[in-house]
Amino acid sequence: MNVVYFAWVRERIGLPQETVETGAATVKDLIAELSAREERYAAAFADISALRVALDQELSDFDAPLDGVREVAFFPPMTGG
Amino acid sequence: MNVVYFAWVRERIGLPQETVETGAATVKDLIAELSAREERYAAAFADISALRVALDQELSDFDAPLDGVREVAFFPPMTGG
Amino acid sequence: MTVRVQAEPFDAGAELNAFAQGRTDIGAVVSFTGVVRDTQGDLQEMLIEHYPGMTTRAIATIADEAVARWALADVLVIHRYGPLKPGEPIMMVATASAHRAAAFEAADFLMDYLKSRAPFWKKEVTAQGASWVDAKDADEDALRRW
Amino acid sequence: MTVRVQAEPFDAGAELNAFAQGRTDIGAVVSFTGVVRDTQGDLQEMLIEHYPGMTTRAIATIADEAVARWALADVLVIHRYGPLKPGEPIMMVATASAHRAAAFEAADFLMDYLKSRAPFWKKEVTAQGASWVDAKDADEDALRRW
Repeated sequence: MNVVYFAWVRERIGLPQETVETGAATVKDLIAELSAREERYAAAFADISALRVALDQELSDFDAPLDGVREVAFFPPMTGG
Repeated sequence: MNVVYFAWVRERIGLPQETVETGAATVKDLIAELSAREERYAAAFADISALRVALDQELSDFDAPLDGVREVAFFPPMTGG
Repeated sequence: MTVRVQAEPFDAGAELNAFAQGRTDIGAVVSFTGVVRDTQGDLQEMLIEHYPGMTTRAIATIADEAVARWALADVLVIHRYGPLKPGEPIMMVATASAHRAAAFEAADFLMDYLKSRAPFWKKEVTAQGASWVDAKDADEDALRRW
Repeated sequence: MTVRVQAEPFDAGAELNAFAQGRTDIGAVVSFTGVVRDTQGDLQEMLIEHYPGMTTRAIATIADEAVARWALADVLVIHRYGPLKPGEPIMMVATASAHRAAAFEAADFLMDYLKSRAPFWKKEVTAQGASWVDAKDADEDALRRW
């Protein structure tokens, strides 16, 4: 599974994307798995209310299942326009 | 007093402006005076709800006094923009 | 604030680029361009009559009201009169502000008031003849939003 | 409908003039231009990051929604990414319709949704350092208008 990060999430984790081997059932499970891995992930995911997630380039939510998903993106609320 | 007409009011009365000697106290009095004068005025002023009036280039109403007014304009509701 | 009432065509894109140019204190520019619309496919010409002594002042009064109500960095109003062809710009409004809500609301307000309170009248010329465009009740109603 | 996401500058005036050109069935064109604003007078640069795989599609989805809700003759969205200077246009939206209410509302709607639902992030660079622009609660609230 491809996991991509943007804005301060990318900076905090220290990389723009990575391939993750995971059996996580939901986005929340994936976050728990990554957070347990290293402090920088725990720091980035500390407050999920400050985060947004997209699954295969569509905005989704943290309870969404990861079954069949190829790309998960984590980022702060958008500030375009 | 200078009296000016625009759009179909101008066309119905048949002239864009004229100088009127009048002792009319209000716009309504002036309308009555002009309407009594000739049929084309009576036709133009038949339904004042379809008309607007400006006194010295400011939108006004039909009960407004004419004292000190130099220019009265009659026209239909505006359709700019 | 710039208010222009003119017979000549104007270049809406050039006006937009010149408007509020070089300002670094604005975040939002909204423009409205009114275009001669050929509803039935038979319009030859749109004639716009105005009240020369009153027009510029009436528009400036409306623009002043917008400036008083919203935090605007600048306002532009251009309105043509005379004969126009289908597809030609009739008029434009532009507003500049730090934030988008003020720019949008002020442009919307200016259009509602220009439509019903600035002394312009439109006449449509088709092969069947010429007729004055009627004011719409909806345009008068729109003023009550503000 | 045209959606462009690009690093290159764009000419808002030229885009406005090219938009819906030659159409005689429209009466109203509304444009919004977002400009890099230097709030404190110390902004060196605005960096705009985006999510390339998602951006164009997310914007197109928002534009489709606008087309479904209002009678629009055309829609244009341009959004830049990369480094921008104060006063430079970040993005623009344009809508064309027979009537002004639809053009205004659709442009306003597009801006509200682009602001909070298209994957762009702004970072401000000053002499004191760089910081990500926080999303405003007001921007999220604005979506509830629609």
